[in-house]
Amino acid sequence: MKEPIQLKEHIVEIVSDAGEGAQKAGTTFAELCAKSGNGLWTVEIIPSEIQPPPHTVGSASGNRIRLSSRPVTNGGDLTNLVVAFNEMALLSRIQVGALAPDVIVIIDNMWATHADPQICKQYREVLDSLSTQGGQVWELPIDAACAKVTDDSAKGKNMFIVGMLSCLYNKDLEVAKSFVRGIFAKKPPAVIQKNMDLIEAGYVFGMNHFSQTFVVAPVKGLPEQVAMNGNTAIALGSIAAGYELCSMYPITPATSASHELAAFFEDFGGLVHQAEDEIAAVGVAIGSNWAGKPALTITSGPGMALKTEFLGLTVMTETPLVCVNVQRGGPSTGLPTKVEQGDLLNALFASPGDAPKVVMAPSSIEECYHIMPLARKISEEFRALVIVLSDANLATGRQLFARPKVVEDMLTTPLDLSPVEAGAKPFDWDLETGLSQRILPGRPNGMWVATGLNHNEAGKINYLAESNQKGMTMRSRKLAVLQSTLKAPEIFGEAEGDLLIVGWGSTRGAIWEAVERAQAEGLRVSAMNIQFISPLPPGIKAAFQKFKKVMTVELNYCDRMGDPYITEENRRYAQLAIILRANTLVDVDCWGMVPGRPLMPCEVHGVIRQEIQALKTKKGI
Amino acid sequence: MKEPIQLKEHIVEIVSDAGEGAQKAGTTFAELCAKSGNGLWTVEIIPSEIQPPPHTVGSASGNRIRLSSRPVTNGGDLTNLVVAFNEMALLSRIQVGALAPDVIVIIDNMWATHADPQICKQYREVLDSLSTQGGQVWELPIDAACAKVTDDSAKGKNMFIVGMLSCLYNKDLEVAKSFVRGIFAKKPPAVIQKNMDLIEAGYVFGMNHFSQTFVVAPVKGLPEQVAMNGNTAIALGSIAAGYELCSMYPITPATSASHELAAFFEDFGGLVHQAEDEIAAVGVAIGSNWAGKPALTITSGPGMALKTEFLGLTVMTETPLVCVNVQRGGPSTGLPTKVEQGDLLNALFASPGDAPKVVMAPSSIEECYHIMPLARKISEEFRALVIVLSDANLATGRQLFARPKVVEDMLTTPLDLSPVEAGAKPFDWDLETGLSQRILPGRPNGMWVATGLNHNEAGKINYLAESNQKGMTMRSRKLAVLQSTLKAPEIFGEAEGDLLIVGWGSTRGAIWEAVERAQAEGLRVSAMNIQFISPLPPGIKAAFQKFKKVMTVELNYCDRMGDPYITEENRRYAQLAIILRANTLVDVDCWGMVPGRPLMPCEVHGVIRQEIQALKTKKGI
Amino acid sequence: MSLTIDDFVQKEESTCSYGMDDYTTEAARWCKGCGGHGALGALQRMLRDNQVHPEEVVCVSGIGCSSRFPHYLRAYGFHTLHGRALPVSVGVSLARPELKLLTVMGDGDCFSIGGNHWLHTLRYNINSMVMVLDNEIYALTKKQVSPTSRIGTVSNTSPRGSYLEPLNPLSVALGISNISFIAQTASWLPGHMQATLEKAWKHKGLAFVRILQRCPVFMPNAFQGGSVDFPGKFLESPEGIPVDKGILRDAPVVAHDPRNINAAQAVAANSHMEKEPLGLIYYNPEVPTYSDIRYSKVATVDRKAKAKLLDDYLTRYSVES
Amino acid sequence: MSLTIDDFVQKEESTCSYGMDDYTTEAARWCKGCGGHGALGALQRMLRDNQVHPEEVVCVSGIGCSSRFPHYLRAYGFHTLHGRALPVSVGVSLARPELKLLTVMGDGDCFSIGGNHWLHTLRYNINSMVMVLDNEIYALTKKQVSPTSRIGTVSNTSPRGSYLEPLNPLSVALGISNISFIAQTASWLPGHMQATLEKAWKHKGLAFVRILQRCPVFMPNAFQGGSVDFPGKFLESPEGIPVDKGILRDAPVVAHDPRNINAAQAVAANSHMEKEPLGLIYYNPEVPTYSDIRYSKVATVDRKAKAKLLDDYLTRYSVES
Ligand SMILES: Cc1ncc(C[n+]2csc(CCOP(=O)(O)OP(=O)(O)O)c2C)c(N)n1
Ligand SMILES: Cc1ncc(C[n+]2csc(CCOP(=O)(O)OP(=O)(O)O)c2C)c(N)n1
Ligand code: SF4
Ligand code: SF4
Ligand SMILES: [Mg+2]
Ligand SMILES: [Mg+2]
Repeated sequence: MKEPIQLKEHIVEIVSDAGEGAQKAGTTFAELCAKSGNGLWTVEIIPSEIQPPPHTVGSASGNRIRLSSRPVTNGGDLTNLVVAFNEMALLSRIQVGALAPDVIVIIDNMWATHADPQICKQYREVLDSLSTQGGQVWELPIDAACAKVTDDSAKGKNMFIVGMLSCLYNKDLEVAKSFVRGIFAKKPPAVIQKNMDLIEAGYVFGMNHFSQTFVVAPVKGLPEQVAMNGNTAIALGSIAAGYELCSMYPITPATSASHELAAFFEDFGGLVHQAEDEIAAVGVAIGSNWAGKPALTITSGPGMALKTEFLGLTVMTETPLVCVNVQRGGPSTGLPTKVEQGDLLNALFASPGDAPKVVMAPSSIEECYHIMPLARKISEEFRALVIVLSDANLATGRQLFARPKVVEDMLTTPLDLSPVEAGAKPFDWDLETGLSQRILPGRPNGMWVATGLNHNEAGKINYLAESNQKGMTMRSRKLAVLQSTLKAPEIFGEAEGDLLIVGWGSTRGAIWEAVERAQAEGLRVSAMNIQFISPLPPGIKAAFQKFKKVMTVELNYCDRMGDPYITEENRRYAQLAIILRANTLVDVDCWGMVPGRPLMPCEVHGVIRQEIQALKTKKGI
Repeated sequence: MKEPIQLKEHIVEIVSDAGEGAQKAGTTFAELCAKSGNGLWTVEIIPSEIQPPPHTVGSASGNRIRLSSRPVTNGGDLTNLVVAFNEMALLSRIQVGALAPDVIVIIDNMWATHADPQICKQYREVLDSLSTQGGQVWELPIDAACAKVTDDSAKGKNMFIVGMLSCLYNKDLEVAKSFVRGIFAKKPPAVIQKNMDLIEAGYVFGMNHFSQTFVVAPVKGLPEQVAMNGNTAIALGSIAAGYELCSMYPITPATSASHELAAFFEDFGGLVHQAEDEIAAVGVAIGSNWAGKPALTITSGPGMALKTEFLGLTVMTETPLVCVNVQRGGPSTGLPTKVEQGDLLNALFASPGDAPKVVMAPSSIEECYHIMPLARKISEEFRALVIVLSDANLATGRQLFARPKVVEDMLTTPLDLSPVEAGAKPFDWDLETGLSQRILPGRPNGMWVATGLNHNEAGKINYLAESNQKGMTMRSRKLAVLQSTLKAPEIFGEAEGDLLIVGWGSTRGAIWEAVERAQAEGLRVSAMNIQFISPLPPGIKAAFQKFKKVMTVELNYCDRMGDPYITEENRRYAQLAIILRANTLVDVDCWGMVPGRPLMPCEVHGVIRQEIQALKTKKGI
Repeated sequence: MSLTIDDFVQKEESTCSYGMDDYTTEAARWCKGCGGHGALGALQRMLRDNQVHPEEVVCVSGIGCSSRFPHYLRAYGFHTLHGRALPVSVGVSLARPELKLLTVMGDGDCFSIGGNHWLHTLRYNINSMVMVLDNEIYALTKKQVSPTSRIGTVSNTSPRGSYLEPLNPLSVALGISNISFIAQTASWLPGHMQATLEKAWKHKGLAFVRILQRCPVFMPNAFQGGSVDFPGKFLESPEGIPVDKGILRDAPVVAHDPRNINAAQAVAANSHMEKEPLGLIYYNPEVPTYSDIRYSKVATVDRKAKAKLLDDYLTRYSVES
Repeated sequence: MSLTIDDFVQKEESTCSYGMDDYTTEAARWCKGCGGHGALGALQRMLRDNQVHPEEVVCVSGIGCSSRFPHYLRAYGFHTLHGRALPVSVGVSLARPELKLLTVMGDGDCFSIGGNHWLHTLRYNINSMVMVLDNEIYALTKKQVSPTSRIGTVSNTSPRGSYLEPLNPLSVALGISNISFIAQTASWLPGHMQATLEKAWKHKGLAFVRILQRCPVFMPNAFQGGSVDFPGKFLESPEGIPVDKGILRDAPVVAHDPRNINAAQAVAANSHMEKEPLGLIYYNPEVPTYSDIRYSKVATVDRKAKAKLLDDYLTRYSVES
């Protein structure tokens, strides 16, 4: 065998029919890479049906693993290497454009000689066309080799592949075995032994068949890392935030956050309430918060739509509430399992009337964890609604990040139910800041009634003009006060230049990586990620003015100049761009698309090059 | 008696305890003025409870009538003359700041000598303070005089007042009598006679007690007029638009539109379906439209919130739908009977994902009628959701306007259920325009399935990137096409100048009147009213650039510069201003307030003066 | 032992440390003759008789005339959204099971827009007394037909008479699993109403009380105007609500076993076409409450322990190499 | 005359002008063994046997595995929102009473988020066959507890077992006014299912059919796995659904009068704890449909007459002086 090739990083996919084990093989191998110190981002490949017909494009299922010699913030570009259980799984990845032109494909050669000539034919066609386009195909007798070790090769293939990949990426076999032994720790010894055999066989198979192997060096000197997806991070972050009730209704891709919580929340003294619908889910959370037990609600787009009315009530009654929206493709049912950032304007403006609220977005899986205590803190100090916008990319991606330190700050203490002083008011607004103290039920002398009608300081219904104007002012003022505490967003790169790319939420990793590449090429481009979209932090306009051009990059639809009927006047901008234009009056352009998958750094890189080229051409004229 | 004073216009209020008859007296007198050729705008004064405690501020109920010698577009400024049944009703009008400093008050003097000394005291206090501030008080023995003609003066007072006001405004007694005779036509002769006596007695009473009377000249040469409120106009406009189903759930201030429809819709072959909630109401309308029977839904803010999810489905399935939102004060339950324009951003952006829709707003009661056929036409030609934003001001105000000509254009014809040609597709998008033909159920060969999931031309579910991008593009393109057919909004006044006031919806009348006054003073101010807010019409930015300053005037909250914590960066603008800033990048300022009542021209006039003064000062510096 | 309103006023004068005032904020702003007054008074008397601490009472309501209730009761209150009182009550009951929870709704509120929460919250059996003031009309919005309006009801949305047989809330409720308490009373029967509320108050679980309510303004003719002629029948049983005929001229008293679901369904069936049952229709105090079920499985952990546990959980995700 | 699946395949081969293909689009993309396949097949056979014109069929569904139904049926369809199929069906039935309307939902869809529409649409008695594919689980979202899940069900949101007794859709439905047709069948009894759908199809009014549905992926153990051991009992009556035991090993046949609401309630009570009734539970063909009620009062007017009438109405608002 040749010397292993040293790689900075590699993107590996393992795909099979749904239920055939590629998911398990993928997560196990990823875990192993993490243990061996690689930077990591994994993305689930999920079919859209529960049990699609096998050996079809729609059945492709598996995992995509970006392993790297440095910390990783996103899923990366095109795939470098695919292990495909069959040619249709492979074809589906070709069709969605996931693979690099020079991709290496490792595929089971049993289909070449399958009883069904149709399968043989399509196997050959897929592989031929791939080779033509520059791919390398390694056709190997995987199933046959696997069947030598186990009676049920279909079941055993996952660990066989883990062994094979361990060989391919020069992971230590003994480490791999001991890791997998840990996974199966609770199983009978025979099962453990079978899996050890499979890994070993896979490893040996690799040694015998691979003419080439790879090494992706570990990242050095990182603190202790954890690996999880964004929904798990939200679940754990909710515990860290002191939440004791998660009131929800199932909806993809938000639900798994509550699955995580359901699994262990009761041990923490908390509970998950699955309500009859999303309206009830948010109502329960509001009731609980109002009564003094911290509760949150988690949902996705269609669920947000249903919560609209109650979210307005939260704002009006100044009941603290954090509502997490794990965004998916819209509008309507849209692309339910796929990523998009299309709920930004909904979060900001869905409520009839003027309902000022805080809207913030985590931009990494790590932030999914840390944003939760921050969101709760803001919601309680400002008696405010805080909408946290995550998305399917964060929800199902898995990333390594520094193990959070557990602090007790936000964990609840027993309620103070002492009598309130005479004359205490439930909306004793500080006229400067709009802030006031809550009075929780149970406190003697504090009796008051929360209402969605306009009310005065005492919480009493009031229909007079001054009172309505005052209530509106106080609720709005709180955002200005919060804004005054925010810092200007960091600029990634130089503070001035030709192009500033502005993004929000989960696209940060891909955008910054692209910007970094462009910077390395000497292009004068920087990036900004906006965490608070309401209120917007200070310093944005000033920062924009230092660049010749500012544009947002979003996983959102926008009209494209040059398309039929589209003019400067009627062009519909992407969502963040609308907000920034209104706020700064800077001519913020946008580049948006809605492919239902995360951005790839190479795409953004392409956009940057093109834009800077255009700027130069313009100047030239 | 002195010569009558000739007035250009007068604003008259009649107020009593709820249920005491001021409403009836008001509408009758208004009708009489209309018949005699006056321009007119009436506003209901409605207590917020069903039956508030009598002789309290909260009980004030009645009518406010602006009568004029020219056509009237809004409720006008402060009230010139009040007929108050008691001092608390009067006090409530003082408290809300409705009365001019030199208001004339006609009040029943029976309270001066009431058995309850508390009442006598407060009667005197209210009147004294009013006089001190410059009001004239005419204390008259109304109840006593009325009791001479009828056993039940409480019941008869309304017609007595009509007679009295006929005298005060020099209306012809015989005309008044014959008009009222018409109203009571179906009653027994004794009842008619009693009312004739009351009118006459009131008239004579006026002759005996008024030292001064008024004349407001009729408007000359108008075509035949109708008088109705905006909700009636929407109901009749819906018939003219060819609607056959109104699916709704009661909510103030929208409900009365469906009351109107319920009263006569069945005679037109239509029906009102009161659904179990607003979600169902819109779902029923969508089902009906999809199946081919034109249906609309009508609601107010909280109902809009509940319809959010279904409105997204309408957009995604390209099912035509008109949804009328008669706006009230928000957020949440807010000020349910009062006016505000706070649902603009909700209409535009409530739906999660990108859901392009048409949003338009009538700016007068006349437009409430005419906008309905237009809205239906757009919804069907563009297979689009059209949201029509009316408000409580239009809904409950009454205005005169030219009797609409009935045309048959939009009335339905029998469905074409012929077979569709083979291969016809339910979304056979024209790639330039995004337009396509609907295929109604029942047509042989046309079978297709509407879905809120992303779908291709054939309506089939599709999860691929290109398909999703295409669907989004086609739905968005339709707005650009509609925009290309719109005209630049009319500029009221010169096309260039110092200040351009931009408004939308029901405030047009008050704003334009104010602008007219300012123009008459030589100020260089013009006004623009925007009927289509999505898509915005062409020419807006160009128009804005001709003015030194552009500002919106809205019945909406906005932060005020100079208030604590409010900075250029964090200021929250009024809703239309946000949209215009994003669209034009012009530094559009805003002046907004949320008093729960219509704007008065004098207020806007004040703003104009101040702004132009500020511009001059600035220039001076 | 039938009591008139006057008797009650008498009774109110007996001394005790919480008086009626302690449960009263402002004068209730319902119309004269509105059944809301009677219901509020009955509740306040019951609270007074039981010397309930006002600060421990939470009254959650929806939107409607009836839902103004919390504003007139001196207690903590949450006047929520139309149809949405029950979810908020579920939240309060999960958050603070020790508070004394009362939910008040109207017929449109509970049975029309709020129907789904009604169905499911009955099944949760949260610990709350749930009063529906059923005037068979939408009153606050000025007279539209409600699900419980009799067929032919002339309203602003059914000016030619309503089209459907009314919904029977009793028979629907009796079809829901986990129901534990269903009673019916009327706003013009103060004695019976107070006794009903008292029984409901003491029930652990969801006590669903439908109060037939007079609305003289928009529905004067419902329930024979809430008059002596109202065709009710009292349900009598040892553990039931004491029969108190109040003003009713002739209302039979029938034996009824509230523990028997089939008997309850029979009594409820067609109630609006025959005589309306008054009293305890169904009763099963054994059904566990939702908070009891849930909290029986929830650990009690202090801050320290919680922090430790979280740290342990993080270890599961650790990738120490 | 019990038929096996094979018998049905046989029967399908008999010639007639619409064949099974005429009711089929693509191969249904449900899992192997999913009860959806059986339900779809039974429906298609029924349509074929009745030679229904496919273009006159409208199939409305919500969101869930079950709600993919219209995509596999060659007919007009509307795949709406989670829980919201019924309002759209109400709209279709009002717009086009002549179309043949079928509404398909899942248990979460209909009984949880859609509960309010279910309640009220049963009361409207629109003219639609309404099939609920009840697998006692949320399948599309990958296993969360549903209102009909048995207590103790382990799901992703109830990993330690669900907390509540299941909702009984039959007993709730039987408490709703204006119900006209309630039947229950099971997805692994093709003969009985087809007969049930046939009876429901021919019913004028809302025919509510609950189909106990196998979901081998997420709820394999419900209904004894849909096996020979499933504890059902067949309801027999002259106007009922022919008994067809299919594979069931021992399922008693009991006489039942579907016209008797009390008998129906008794049969429905505790059905999930005892034997599940199969067949026609309640039947009242006299209940008028909502569109019949409404259109009986709606005038038929042509364009000209309508325009004239509108002009007349405008005159009422005219202020000619
Ligand atoms: C979402 C929403 N829809 C509609 C309304 C308007 N609304 C207020 S109260 C009410 C119905 C009142 O009837 P009911 O619940 O019977 O109470 P009642 O006034 O008779 O006591 C309606 C439709 C609203 N406030 N919010
Ligand atoms: C408003 C909304 N909430 C939640 C969802 C997510 N969701 C889709 S299907 C479903 C439940 C499916 O269960 P069921 O109705 O029983 O149908 P099944 O899949 O079991 O056939 C849920 C919660 C959604 N699409 N829309
Ligand atoms: S309208 Fe009816 S329900 Fe409302 S307060 Fe008046 S009497 Fe009571
Ligand atoms: S998950 Fe269950 S219900 Fe869904 S298709 Fe598969 S078997 Fe059917
Ligand atoms: Mg009511
Ligand atoms: Mg299900």
